[in-house]
Amino acid sequence: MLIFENGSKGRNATSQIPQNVSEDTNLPSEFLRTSIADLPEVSELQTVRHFTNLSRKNFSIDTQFYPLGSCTMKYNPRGAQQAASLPGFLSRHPFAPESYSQGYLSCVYDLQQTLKEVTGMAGVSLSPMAGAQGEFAGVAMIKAYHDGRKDFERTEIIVPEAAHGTNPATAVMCGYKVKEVPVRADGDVDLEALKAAVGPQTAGIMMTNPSTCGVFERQIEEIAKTVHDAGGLLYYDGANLNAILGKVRPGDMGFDVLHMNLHKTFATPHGGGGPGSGPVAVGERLLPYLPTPMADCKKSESGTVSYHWVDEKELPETIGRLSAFMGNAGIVLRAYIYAVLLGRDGLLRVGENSTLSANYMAKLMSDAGFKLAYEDRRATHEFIVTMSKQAKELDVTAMDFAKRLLDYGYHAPTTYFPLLVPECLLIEPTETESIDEIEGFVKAMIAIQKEAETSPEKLKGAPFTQPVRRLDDVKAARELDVAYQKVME
Amino acid sequence: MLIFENGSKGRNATSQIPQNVSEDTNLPSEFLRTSIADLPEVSELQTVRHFTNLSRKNFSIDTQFYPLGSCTMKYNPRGAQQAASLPGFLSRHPFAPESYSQGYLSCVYDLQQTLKEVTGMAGVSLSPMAGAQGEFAGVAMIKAYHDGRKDFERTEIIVPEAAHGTNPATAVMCGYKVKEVPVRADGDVDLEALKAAVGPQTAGIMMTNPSTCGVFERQIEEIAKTVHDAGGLLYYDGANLNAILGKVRPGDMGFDVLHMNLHKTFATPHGGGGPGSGPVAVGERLLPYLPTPMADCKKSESGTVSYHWVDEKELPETIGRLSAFMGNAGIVLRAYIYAVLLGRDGLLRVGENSTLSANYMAKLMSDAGFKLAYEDRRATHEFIVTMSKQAKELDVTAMDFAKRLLDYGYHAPTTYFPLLVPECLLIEPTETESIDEIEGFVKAMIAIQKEAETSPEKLKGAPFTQPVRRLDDVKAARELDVAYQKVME
Amino acid sequence: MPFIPHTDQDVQKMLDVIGVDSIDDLFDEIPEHLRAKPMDGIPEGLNEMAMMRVLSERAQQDDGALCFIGAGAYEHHIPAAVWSTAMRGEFLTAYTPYQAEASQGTLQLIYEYQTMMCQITGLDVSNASLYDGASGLAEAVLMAIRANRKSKSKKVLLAGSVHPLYRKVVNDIVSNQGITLDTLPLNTQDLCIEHEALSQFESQDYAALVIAQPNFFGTLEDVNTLTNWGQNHGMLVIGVVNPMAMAMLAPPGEWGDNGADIAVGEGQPLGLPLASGGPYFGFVCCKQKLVRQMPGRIIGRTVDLEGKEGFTLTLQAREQHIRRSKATSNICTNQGLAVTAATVYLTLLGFNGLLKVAQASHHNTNLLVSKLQGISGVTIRSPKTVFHEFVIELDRNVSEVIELMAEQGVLGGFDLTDYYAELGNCLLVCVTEVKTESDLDLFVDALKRALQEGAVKC
Amino acid sequence: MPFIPHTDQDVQKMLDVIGVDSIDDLFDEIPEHLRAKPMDGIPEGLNEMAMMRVLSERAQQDDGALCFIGAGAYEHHIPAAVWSTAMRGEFLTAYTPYQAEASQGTLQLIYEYQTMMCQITGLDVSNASLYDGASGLAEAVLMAIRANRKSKSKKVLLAGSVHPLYRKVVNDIVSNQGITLDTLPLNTQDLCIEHEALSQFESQDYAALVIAQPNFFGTLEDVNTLTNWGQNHGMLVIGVVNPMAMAMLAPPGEWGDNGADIAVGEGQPLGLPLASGGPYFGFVCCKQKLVRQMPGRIIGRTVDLEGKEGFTLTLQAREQHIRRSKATSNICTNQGLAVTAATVYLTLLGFNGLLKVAQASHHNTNLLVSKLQGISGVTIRSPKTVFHEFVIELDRNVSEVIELMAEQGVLGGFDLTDYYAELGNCLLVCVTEVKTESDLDLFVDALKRALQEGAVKC
Ligand SMILES: Cc1ncc(COP(=O)(O)O)c(C=O)c1O
Ligand SMILES: Cc1ncc(COP(=O)(O)O)c(C=O)c1O
Repeated sequence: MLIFENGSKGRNATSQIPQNVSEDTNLPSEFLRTSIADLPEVSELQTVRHFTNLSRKNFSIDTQFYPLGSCTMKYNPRGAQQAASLPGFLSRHPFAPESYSQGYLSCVYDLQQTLKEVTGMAGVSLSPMAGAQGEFAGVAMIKAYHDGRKDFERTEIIVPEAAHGTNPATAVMCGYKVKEVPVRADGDVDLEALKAAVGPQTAGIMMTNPSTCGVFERQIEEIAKTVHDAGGLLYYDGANLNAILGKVRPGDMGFDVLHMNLHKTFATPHGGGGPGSGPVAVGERLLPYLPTPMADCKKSESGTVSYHWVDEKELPETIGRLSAFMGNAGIVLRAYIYAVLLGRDGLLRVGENSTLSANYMAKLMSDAGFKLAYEDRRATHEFIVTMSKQAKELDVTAMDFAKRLLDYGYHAPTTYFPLLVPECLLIEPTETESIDEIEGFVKAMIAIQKEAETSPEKLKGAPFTQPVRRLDDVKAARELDVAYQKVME
Repeated sequence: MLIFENGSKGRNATSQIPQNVSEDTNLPSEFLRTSIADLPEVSELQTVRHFTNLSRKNFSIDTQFYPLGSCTMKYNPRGAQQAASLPGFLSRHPFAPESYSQGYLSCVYDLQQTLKEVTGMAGVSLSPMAGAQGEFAGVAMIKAYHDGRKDFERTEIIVPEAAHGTNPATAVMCGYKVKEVPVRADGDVDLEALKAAVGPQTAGIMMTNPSTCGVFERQIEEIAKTVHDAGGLLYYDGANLNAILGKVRPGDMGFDVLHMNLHKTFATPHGGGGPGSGPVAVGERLLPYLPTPMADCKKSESGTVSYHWVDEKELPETIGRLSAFMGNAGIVLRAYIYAVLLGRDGLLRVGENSTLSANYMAKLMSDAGFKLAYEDRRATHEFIVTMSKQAKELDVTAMDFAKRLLDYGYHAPTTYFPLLVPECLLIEPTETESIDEIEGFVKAMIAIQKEAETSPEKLKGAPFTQPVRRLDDVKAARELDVAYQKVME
Repeated sequence: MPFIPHTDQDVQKMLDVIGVDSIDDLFDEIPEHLRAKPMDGIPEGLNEMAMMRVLSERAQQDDGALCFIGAGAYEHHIPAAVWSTAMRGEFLTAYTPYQAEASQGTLQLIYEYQTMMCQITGLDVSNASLYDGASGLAEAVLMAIRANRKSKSKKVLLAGSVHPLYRKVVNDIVSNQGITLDTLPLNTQDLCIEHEALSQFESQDYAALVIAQPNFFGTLEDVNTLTNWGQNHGMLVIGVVNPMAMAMLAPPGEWGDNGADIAVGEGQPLGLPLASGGPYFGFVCCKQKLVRQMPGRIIGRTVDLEGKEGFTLTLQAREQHIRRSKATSNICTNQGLAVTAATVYLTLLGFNGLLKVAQASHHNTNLLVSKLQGISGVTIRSPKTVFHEFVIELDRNVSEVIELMAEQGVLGGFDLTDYYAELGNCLLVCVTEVKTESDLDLFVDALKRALQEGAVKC
Repeated sequence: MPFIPHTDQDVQKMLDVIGVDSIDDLFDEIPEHLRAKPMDGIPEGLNEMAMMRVLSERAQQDDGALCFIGAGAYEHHIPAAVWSTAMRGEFLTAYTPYQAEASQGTLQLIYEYQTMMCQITGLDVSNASLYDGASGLAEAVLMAIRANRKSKSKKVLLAGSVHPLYRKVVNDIVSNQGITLDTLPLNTQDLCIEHEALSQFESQDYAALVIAQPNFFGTLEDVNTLTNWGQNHGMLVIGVVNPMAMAMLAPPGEWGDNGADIAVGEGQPLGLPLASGGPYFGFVCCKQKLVRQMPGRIIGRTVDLEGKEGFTLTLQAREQHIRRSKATSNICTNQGLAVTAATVYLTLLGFNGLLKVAQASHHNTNLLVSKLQGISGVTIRSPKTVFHEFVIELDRNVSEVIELMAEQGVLGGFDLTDYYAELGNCLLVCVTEVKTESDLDLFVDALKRALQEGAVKC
């Protein structure tokens, strides 16, 4: 039932409503609202019950294994949530004077330092509000760099075909044309094609490494050389940083700029779609262009450290601001707390154990007869299984497996991404899931494979145990219904 | 799956464990533990997931209409929860000096005042930790009163047969014998039987009014006179105070002592079985005997108010302490906050609207053909339906209806209490449930009645939609399994 | 190993199955010389207890002041039920609802959110949120440029009374695509758009006009006239609005003869804590005909294969994960949890509650204005037509006064001198429903004392 | 109407259906002259915002001190996951699991809790909780008297080293049934039971012996000898224990040759905040043979009609709602939510974690003891064999010293003079794992300064 179908004219959550407010106003009537906004009219209990029951219709990390590839659905420490909710943090106004900001500023500063260390870069700005905005900031810096050198001919960004959709979309938002380069059967970029693609028009390349194919791009150094030689810069899409934390650093691989998804690698909750945080890190060349605000500190003569905001006054060549305030400040804080909890060794172990789990899971799947898309490669933190054979022989698709998994109590892996692998499932167990969950998932896949062979209708009709059966997406788009219209009784 | 079946040797929630703790101890080995306690060995994620999923197997106010009679399952304001969780309240040690206790003490004091006003009594102590302990305190005070007068002959407590089980159990815990008096067909006490029962051996009577029959005892003044004339005192079981808040006060009805269930009338959450809080209120005669601690205040010459604890030094005749500290201090606080939110008018409206809802629901049920146990009476905040006819004619019991209701998404009413009404359902909608929920419940009952007539096996087999079907209580008691024993692999 | 469940035994078992000797072997595709060195610059990890101690100390440093700063982020009472509900694990730790059948909770909630935002703005369609108000405005500008069939212009007209940081963000984002922004000048007397200046822009081709209600100074604009003017000159009209104010003020859908085309704004006032600036969320609503240019996710209602009602992501062909370089925006992760909280907030308050909060804020603001009248060194610069924010001019340096007030535990407002030097020593002050009369008196006292001390210092 | 959903229309509809004119008519069975007058003594209601303001101010008054008080309530780190899980609406707002099929969450959790408490105490059976440690002990005493077949005595022997308020509570509860308590005297030198005195009690018939480990002073008792002695003289032995200490110390089930018969204690150290004294919970565990005398609820594992495992209330014939005046106790509502939190706590910590918390507390305690050594005016009165609490004797009035320390923001401990005058000016000090070395130094400084100021005052 929709919340709008729940209420009763004039009902409300009385305890939340200001008392004794005069309805007079000194405002001329032409400014005033005359219509009524049809918001819900329900009690506090009805509100709590409605949304509590809605929540129960979701899968989530707190309730299920959720091995969504490229999304790093790992445990979100409750301690980070609790610390970030301390009153001093929750009540701080973004424009509070620095005398009332030292606590928050110090967290920002410390996280900047940690991320520099983790990435091997020279500078970090935490202001981008998600991965895609981090990409935007990164590509805008590439543009600012070329513009700064009066190199206005560079109009293209190269993107491997396996790239996440945000990469080409971002390049366009920055005013670039996109040139795709193919990926070879072994998952690495087609270097020859890349060499042919670069030129004086190349502003840069956007890459993910490990790529969204779940493999490590082995030719990264040649790629870097190729692009750099052509005068372009290298952008690293750090959504998959989880795989290599502490093992290899983008800066050392030759990247000039990157973004990270703190809501993945740094374990902040995904919130059913956000918020995230997508800090950018840059090498020396791009330092002047970092987006503001950032935090910096001074040491006084007496040795006390004080923090302040860096804005365009201090950084005149900055690409500027991406949000009115300080990005997703609270997510930044949670990510900082995660780093504090893990520390040096803990961060290293993330890379190691997420890789271990993925390789173990891939091996189990492969031993069970599933086809790995890149069998001869190491898995990174994720791996791809392709269901082409099942699709061809049994007429059962990757999506059918995905939906049936829900009935077994597992969230589906990422389906049909990357687009270049047919009928693919991109599976990422993460380091926080136990061996028991991993094995349970594989067992479910084996059971579903049996069903696919003996009673494929079970898969076609799946899911059976969820609040709804399979939904009609075509109808949704054709008969667009995106806001409830009250039916007059 | 039990949490014990979930773990792996040596696994733990690392982030919760003190670091760098030396295992040496200066303690002689004879004091030390040598065995291992087989506690769970799971990760933090496994813990959160396990208990989150367990919680999803419960009905609750936040998710369902829960019309459990005599239990007052109403909305628990989240604001009370939030305010009671302020750091100053959570971190206060029960033995903190009064200089660090003024905030909490002032809440205790103010709630005492409010409860005096609500009950019409002369004094209140908040220390009893639930209704039953409140009863204990009350009866112990009755005993102390008689003992104080050297009236040692009074060895009996009278209890109407409709009384809650805690009443007779309490009387025995205070060293009394219990004498039951019958209840008439109209729900009122059999006054003649009562007159015959009282005598010099009567210490007092324990009554609920409105009684657990869901009716108001109309002869309350005669009863009071009868018992008082015999030298006994009147105890009021205030579990049902919700029904009469602001409408009639126990003190005015002639009661000498009562307890209230703050976890019912004052909307503190039930927590799956507790905690509660069962303050006692007394008339002048019993003031010296109130249990400690209580709060009192002094005004200094400059007009500042300061609060302090009252203990046996100030109240030498007190029946003493019922807990090591201050009872369920945090529940007391939540109840106080509830009183602050409602205020004078709000409390009055509780009594009015809980009664309105119950009478409406009773009328709907009756109109739908269900048999009210006390048809000619006003319902109070609750009412009784009896399923004797269904049991006789269709072999379908009140319990069958109760279980089938779960499939319709409604928690069952209280079944088989009070014991004197055969096949009864005691139904309490409370004032916080909307008319929509009330009507929905009645519709479900009508649908189940149809099922009972046409396909009774649906009721016998119910519930069908819960994590388990009907459970074998006999096996549970016979083959007692009350703690998990690890099966050695 | 914090949050990693693997025991030594588990690790050994996994290595055995994989057929390698050590975890390090799994990284053997990474060239040896690229392997990272130990990250010595990062401190050792702390357990939760030790972390809480550090963070509590830091939070303490920023705590305890009485805040009169607004400037786009507003302190309102947040009902306890908002976050206790939004923080349920199933909302908090779910991903974007790609598997609709396992995400009906989030999906229905967003559908309800979309409905509420349409109601509030008076428009037909809402998306599921963008990052914040400022970046949302940038997206709205790009959307208007794509959508405006009458104009091929890549120029947009922005009112100078729009939040200066919004204008900066828009510029910093859209200039990458060669889009230019012109500014409608400010009437420094009335603190709103200079209507006299409109005519000078009529000859040029603009794709869109951006106006704010209330504007950055809290002043109400004559949005009816402006909307008609913009639309008459071929522009799509974008209204930047405070959703809380919309309970009291005419919503964009009702501006002028035809209503604004797009409404955008900061969702923060709807149940989100100040929290240093985020996470908040940007909302965008538009007329039905613009829906295919909408950036970000949209949820639609449909049916399942048994005909049962359900909810799903729709019009995905606008989005980057399908359309890649041809998407309407690059946005992927949005502000889901913030939207969840706002939806609960709006449900609790209802229209009547929202209106009462707006009215109470407005009244408190008027009360403070009246208390400031006649204080020496203070001039009220705002006209009477403000919502819950107003401008005062001081007889000395604003940032000094702010510092002196802060020392008294009062955060006095937003310093306008950096952004509007032409206004002189001006301070933007905000009052909402959370302030009591004694809070207002504290403000007045702190300001008076600061002005005196400032005078002594000079 | 706060929390009441009925609109005027709803009310009218209900009245019409019922067939009365007004709500007041529904109360017409109440004699007119008994109807209540307006409750003028109660203030008007506040909305949530105004309430939060009042309560925040009050909470603030009690906040901010560094606490070294123990005496039965202990400050430990509480993992964030404990309460974020326990506070889920489905745990928080459910009733006692009378409808088992709709309460499997709570029921399975309690079964798991029972298992954990059996493991911790080394006994066979646990109930689902009683109110707190002290009232739990009273119930345990009543249980022992019912259960002791060898003795018809209504007398019980209580160690003088058991928490004085526990002894008071036990007395105030059980004396109503004519049960008397004798006290095993204290060895004021060693701060534990005077073993020399045992023989003088041997000639009397006692149903039970109550001893504590650690005892009220934090001192460890020779529980093996005492348990054997008690059982050899026909008593059931009841051990009052701190569950946290049981990770380090031999549990009751292993005391003496046969183990104690009943273990009881305060569950608060297992994840519950100090919170002015409650809600905490009392646990009771016993040997299998005593299970039918157990007070309170017990959950059992069983199967449903399809043979599927499930959980339900069992042995209800002991309880008041079935057995009424013949029940083992009058308890009904217990401490469910506190038990929920403790179960999550124990799951997170595991045995190893619990042990580490105990060890860290113990070590911090020893560290403070060593820092206090040699300070003038301070004598360490405890022997070396303490857990995380110890006694110091001061050269002046304890309550004054406590007040002077409080003025410095340090809550120094529990004043023993009221309860153990024979010990002189003694203070009971507690240190747990939450204290850092600099916290300990603050204690030492505050104490020194208080002693000096105290000296000046004299
Ligand atoms: C590889 C990759 N790049 C970029 C992104 C975009 O990040 P965000 O969703 O935070 O904008 C994602 C996340 O989905 C991703 O997986
Ligand atoms: C009428 C009545 N009396 C007494 C009690 C006992 O209260 P408590 O459960 O708080 O001990 C109850 C609660 O179940 C009750 O309904």
